[in-house]
Amino acid sequence: MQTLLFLILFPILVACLLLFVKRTTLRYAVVALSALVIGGASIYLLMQYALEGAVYFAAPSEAASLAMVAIEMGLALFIVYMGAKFKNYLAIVLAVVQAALVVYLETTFSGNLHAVNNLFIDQFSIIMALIIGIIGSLIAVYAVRYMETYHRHHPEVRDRQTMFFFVTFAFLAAMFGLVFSNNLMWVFFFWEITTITSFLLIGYSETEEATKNAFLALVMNLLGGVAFVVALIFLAATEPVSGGIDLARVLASGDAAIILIPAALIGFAGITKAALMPFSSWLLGAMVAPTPVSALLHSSTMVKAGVYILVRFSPVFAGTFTGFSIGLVGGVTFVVASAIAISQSNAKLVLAYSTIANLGLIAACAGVGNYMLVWAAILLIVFHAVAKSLLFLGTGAIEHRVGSRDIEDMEGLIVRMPKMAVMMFIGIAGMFLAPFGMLISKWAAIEAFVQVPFGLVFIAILAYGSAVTVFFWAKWMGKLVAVTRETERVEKGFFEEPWAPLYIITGLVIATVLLFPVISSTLIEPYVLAIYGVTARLAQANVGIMLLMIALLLILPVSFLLFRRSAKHLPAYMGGRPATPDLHFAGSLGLTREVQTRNYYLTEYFGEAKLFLPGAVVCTILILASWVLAGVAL
Amino acid sequence: MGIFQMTKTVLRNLAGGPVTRQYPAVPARTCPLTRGHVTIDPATCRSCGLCSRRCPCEAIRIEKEEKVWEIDRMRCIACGDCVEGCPFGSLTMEQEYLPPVVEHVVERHTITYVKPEKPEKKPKEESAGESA
Amino acid sequence: MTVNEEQTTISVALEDLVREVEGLHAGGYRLVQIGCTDIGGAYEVNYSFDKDYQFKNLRLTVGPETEVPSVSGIYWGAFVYENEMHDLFGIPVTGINIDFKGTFIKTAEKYPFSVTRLGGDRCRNA
Amino acid sequence: MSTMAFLKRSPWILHYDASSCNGCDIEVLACLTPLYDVERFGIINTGNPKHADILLITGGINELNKAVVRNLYEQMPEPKVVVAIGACAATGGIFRECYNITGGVDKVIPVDVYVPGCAARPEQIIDGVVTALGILEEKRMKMSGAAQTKEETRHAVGEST
Amino acid sequence: MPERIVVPFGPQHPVLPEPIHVDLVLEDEKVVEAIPSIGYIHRGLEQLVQKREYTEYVYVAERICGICSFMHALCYSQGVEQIMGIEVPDRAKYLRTIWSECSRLHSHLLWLGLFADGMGFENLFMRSWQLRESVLDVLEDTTGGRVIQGTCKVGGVRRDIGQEKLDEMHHTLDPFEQQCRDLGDVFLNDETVKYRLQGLGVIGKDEAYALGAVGPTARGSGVPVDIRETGYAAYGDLGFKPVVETAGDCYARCAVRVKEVYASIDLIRRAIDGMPEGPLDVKVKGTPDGEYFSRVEQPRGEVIHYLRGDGTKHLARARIRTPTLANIPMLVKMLPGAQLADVPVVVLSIDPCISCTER
Amino acid sequence: MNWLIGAVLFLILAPVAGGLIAGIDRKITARMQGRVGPPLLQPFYDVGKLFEKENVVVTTAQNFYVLVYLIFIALSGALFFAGGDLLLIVFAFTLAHVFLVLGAYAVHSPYSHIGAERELIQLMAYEPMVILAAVGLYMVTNSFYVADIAATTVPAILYLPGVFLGFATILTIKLRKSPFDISTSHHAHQEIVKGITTEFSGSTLAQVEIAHWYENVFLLGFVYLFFSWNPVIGVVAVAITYAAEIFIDNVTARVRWQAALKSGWLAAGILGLGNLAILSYMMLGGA
Repeated sequence: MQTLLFLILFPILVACLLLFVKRTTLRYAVVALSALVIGGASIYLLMQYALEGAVYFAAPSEAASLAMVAIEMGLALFIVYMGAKFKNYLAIVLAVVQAALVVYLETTFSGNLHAVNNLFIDQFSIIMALIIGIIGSLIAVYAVRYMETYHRHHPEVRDRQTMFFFVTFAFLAAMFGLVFSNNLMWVFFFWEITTITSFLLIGYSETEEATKNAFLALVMNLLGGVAFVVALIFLAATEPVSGGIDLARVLASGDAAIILIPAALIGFAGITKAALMPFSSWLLGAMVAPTPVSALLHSSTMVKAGVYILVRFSPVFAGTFTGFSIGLVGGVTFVVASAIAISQSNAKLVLAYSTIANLGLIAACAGVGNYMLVWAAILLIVFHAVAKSLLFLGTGAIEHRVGSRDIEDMEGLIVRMPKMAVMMFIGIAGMFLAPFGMLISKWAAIEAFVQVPFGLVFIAILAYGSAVTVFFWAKWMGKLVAVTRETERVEKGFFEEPWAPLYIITGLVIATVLLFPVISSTLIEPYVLAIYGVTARLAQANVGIMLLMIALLLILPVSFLLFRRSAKHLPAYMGGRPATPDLHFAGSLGLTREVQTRNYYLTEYFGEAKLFLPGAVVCTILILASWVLAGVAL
Repeated sequence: MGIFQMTKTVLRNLAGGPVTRQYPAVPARTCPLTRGHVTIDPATCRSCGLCSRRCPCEAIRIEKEEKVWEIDRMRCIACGDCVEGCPFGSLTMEQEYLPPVVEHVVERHTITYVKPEKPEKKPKEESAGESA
Repeated sequence: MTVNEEQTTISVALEDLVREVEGLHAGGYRLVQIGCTDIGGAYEVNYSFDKDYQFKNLRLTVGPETEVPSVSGIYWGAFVYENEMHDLFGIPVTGINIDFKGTFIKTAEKYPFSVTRLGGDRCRNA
Repeated sequence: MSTMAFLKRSPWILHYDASSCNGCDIEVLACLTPLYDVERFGIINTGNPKHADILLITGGINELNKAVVRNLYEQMPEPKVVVAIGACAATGGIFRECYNITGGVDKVIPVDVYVPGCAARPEQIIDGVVTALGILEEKRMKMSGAAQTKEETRHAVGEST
Repeated sequence: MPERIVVPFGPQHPVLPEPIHVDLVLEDEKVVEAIPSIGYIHRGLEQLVQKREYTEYVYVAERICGICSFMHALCYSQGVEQIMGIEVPDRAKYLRTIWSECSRLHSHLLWLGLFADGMGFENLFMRSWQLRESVLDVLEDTTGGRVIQGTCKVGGVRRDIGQEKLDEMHHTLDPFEQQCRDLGDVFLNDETVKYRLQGLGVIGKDEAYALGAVGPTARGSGVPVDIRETGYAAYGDLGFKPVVETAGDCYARCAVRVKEVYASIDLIRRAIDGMPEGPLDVKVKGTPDGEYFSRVEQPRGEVIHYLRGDGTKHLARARIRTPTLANIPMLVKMLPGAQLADVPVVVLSIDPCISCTER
Repeated sequence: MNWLIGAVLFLILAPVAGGLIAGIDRKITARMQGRVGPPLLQPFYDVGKLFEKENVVVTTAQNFYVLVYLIFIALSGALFFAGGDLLLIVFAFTLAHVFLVLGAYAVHSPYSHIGAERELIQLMAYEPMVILAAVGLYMVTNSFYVADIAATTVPAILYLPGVFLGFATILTIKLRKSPFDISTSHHAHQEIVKGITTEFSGSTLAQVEIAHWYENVFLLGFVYLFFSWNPVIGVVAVAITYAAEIFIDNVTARVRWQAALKSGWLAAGILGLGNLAILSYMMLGGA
């Protein structure tokens, strides 16, 4: 338990410390050191509890709960203040409603608000903790130099770096708390903290757009928060059957019908946090935040809280129509967001859409909730966190170097920033190519959905969704590997240190792929086994084949040495036109033109304008349906 | 109407077998009028130079003194104007096409015509009406 | 006669050209061609029109270096002929809608049909 | 390396119309069609210099074409052969005196086979390509010989460094 | 601004039998800007008129283009005859008509093949060209040349077609027409062909007229302009109605040409039937002095030879305005909005004859 | 060790079979066009010729990508004939194709680039149907393993006629046949020159060609799975399917990419999913 408490409290300490650190070098030292500590602690956690199964701790409750309520009220006041300041009354209304509901909950059901154990740890929590502890802290390290450069590039933005790092570490603490809490009240508290941190960090640059998007995120997340409280009230009210606010007891509750309604509500909260449709817009808006924020909050950790809670509740959803429709929300989000990603050329937006899509896929797995799907969902969480954070950080580094986050401007990165290009390549490959992680999960998901009644719908979604996924990732990859001629290398001379987190995360991507059988057998399978009594695993032969593929991919670049010698170089074919190496040609009207190779965006067919509305409508209907179905089941 | 309008032709082709002319196993198709290449009968050429003057691409050159009749096959467009214009019938249009060559050379013929005792110049003047 | 066809030719002054062409355009004529001829020190430019096989010709005579206004504002397709006029004859035509700037027909020697071989590059479309 | 001469059995052609009057041009295309069907000899009209072995050029070279023809020739991998088809490609033909005609193709790139005629008939073009095959084979032999010596010298150099 | 792809299209390009160059600016695959540039076949043969005698120039005129070869010779000869006031014998006029229509047949079949090829319909290309070969055989049998006939001259024609050959031609016309109709059915009715052609490159009647379009390109848009209606050669005797379609898209332009194939077969049939006896040519004396705009309907549309003689045996000026030149404005208007895959189809739909255009 | 034999046999024999199929294809195509056509062994001559040519590149990287393409195509084909997991094989195939696409991107030339984009569109067009076909076979045979599917006694085609037709549709894309040969074509004349293979020449192009042979054999193997309960019928059906593809190739014009994508997706959506929906309804009803 000490490790758990340490992981929750230590980041808060660091956060407070960072409030007083103004110099970048010192901050870097503090952040790097604490990252090391947090990462080490989460690995220690792994070693400590990996083989244990679920362990529960009766942490001090009374005082902590009281403090939490107090902080919650404080936060509500803060939101009201901010809402009044920026004239966003919806946020005020939601904050007030939420606070009122919390007060109501505290006063009416105070007797039922005791969990037997407030903290717990199991393999799933370990996985989440590893993601938060390792990837999260690496991103924090990266952020130090990034923010320094950010301010150099954006002199107009007020330097609030102390606040930035305070919030970042507070966020890490909240995330740890969220995944370790067995008391749903605690979960809710940490949940709200993440909402606020996200709000603060999105609005970091204080531009009009940033503020607007921050409030958008806030409002949507508060909406989920309200649903969460309602679920808590419901659970508290039905404590004898549902198990109250004790997560373990709720999940083990005998009467599935009773907890289906709170599950659906918490599922809704998860949907808002995971930015599934129709709430995807807040995550897209969040891309105005500095890139480490996008990496930390909006791809690898915070949004994962949404799917974390869904996966936690998936045994409740399993086999119900409520779960099915929540799963469909995820499924529709997956296919629609993937399709829209085709039409985006802004790298961060592509990453955001892809994040939304993958969260949708995880939600689909969690909603349908059979044991194989839960296995696949957790695997997806792992691979996505690793690969996506790499991509975000890479995009940030490229943006600072190239001056643009447009994919088209990354053309020829392999020539200009070879190391970066290779890392991006690995990250993208991690997102959709065969021996890499995401694909394994998709594959497992297909195999699982076949066995589920009406799973065909999901198979169709997966079939189309992965097809479009291939398109937008591969064309990005293509841009990176295009060997442009006569372009200068811009890799050196910029900030040195942030490469370290990038290298480590790249290593992690490869490591997770190579080690995923181990991850699966030590962490995921025991968890699934504990919950369902059965577990999924990949066939030994297939694992072997995938390792063979990885090995080939690692070995084949050696063949470059073979080609370097003999080949004769010729310029590209230009219709017989004499071509210069930089692809200029004498065009019509006496103009000299340059060949432009741009990716296809198919906006006419896959544009945001075309697809978002139908997707959002379908998802809204499905969410409403999930409530109705939960009600009917009752 | 329909998506497979070509079916009829395809089936007919499959049934009927290929229509290909098996050149070079089978010689090229020619007809009596085919303009293949020009040949000269050096024995009847009187070096009047009309062919050379008429030739639209100056492929024919005549050197009266040296009694040489030259044709650049790579310039000749086989229009047949020289044949039509030759007052002595020395030139004929053969049907055979010339084979490709790897080197561009001008073909030379030595005129072997020997002036007979009584020269007849009248008909030549007549047919070359446009000389002016 | 092999063909029985009326062909009328009207001489037109440079300043009247655009007006005359507009008149023909309003009269429903289509532009058949614009062609130049070197008439020894000057150019004769023929603007040919046709309506129901009535062949009509506007004939403009200009000296070298004289700027000729483009009629591409009236007949959109005139740019091909006018670019050709420029590229082969070196007649400076002003205001062509699609100006190839001397690259419409690129020749080994510039303005092969020009009487002066000077061409009008310098005064085109200032 | 290989002594099998596949090259002779699979000559892929690239056709470029350098200011021809279309006469020879369409006869080249006619060679592909059922009546002449040059695919019998494994000939494919690739339309892409990077894939081609034989460059068929019709028509004389004009100002703009010079660079194009040179570029196409350069883009073709060795061994390669150029066939000039028709009187114009050989010498400029009837257009020899035109102000914009530089002359035959050999003014710009080396020509291996000349096919006479105006317009050259499909049969003549087939003959031309067949003649070209012999030259192609010679060049291949020369090339593999050269490659071998090059390889040897490289090995020698590689060992010394 | 959306991302734009800039691609050089041509001059060497497998779907373009002739070198033309287009700078394509694409959004995805949609063409947003396409400016053609020409000049790859410009030889400058108009100037040859000052170096060749006016009777010899007909050989040059024939070689303006190897597809419309006969029509160029005819147009040139008619122009000179007009200037010199020569009346050509009737039989020559009829023979000229037959050869003209044979040329049109072979040109249209050639175009249909290339067009099919542009749509990626290889078999249809093969079939069209296979049919074209039978026309070429007739041309070779009657003139001695497959593509360059060399049979038209100032004052008449150089060769006759014997009665025997005329009868044979007449006999083969029926089966040939049937084959052409089978071919035409594919072009006009096949769904994939329709999918590629309909609604593509639409130019309305008024716009086509204003752009000065000629030939099938104009007739596909409903502009009934066909110089054969002026009754040159034997067209005046044979009676003639142009084929007109109104849709103005690539399909309509294709339909015009398909139907013109049928019409040409019919014209040949009637010309053979009405073939008068008589001499083939008249003696040409003197030198041309005067000017004339000679107009002939080529397969691609109205061609104009402006000939000007100054009383010497060399003409002072021959200015040749070919149909493709007149159709280029149409092309420039048609390309934007099409898909990249449609570019060859649209370009081919005006039946560009670049060697004509650039002379 | 059966699986090993299957894989090794595939690796050795597939190029031979694929080349022969290509030869037969070209011969039949020629006959359908009224031509004599090339010799039967022409594809081998072509590839042999390509190996004799000079090695010319725009960038050396292109050779690497094509080599990976070839190896992964061969690997996934070998997995197929070793009786491996169909889904894994499908994904390995996608991986291979992505490398071909990357090769085309790497050369950074206009036509190659457009070819690459189109290849990706094709990939997007056929991927759903391939997955659905695998799922369909699973629903009938209860296994994703090719070995199990091939050994089944259930006539899969009777349960999966729609899926089979859908697969036949995308087979046209995969075989690069008209009307869907949009990214590169066997026919010479295409608006994007040679599309994705424009800049590949010599031995690199030969590798692409060999990979294509491997791929064709794999695809025909996939077709066979629908008929695997009876080997004789299976082989005949494969032959007929291929002949039908040649026929389609010869009677259609090439369509635009929109139609290719739409066809692929509609085939998957209507033929594939429709069939599977009925099938799962039947199974639910039966269970």
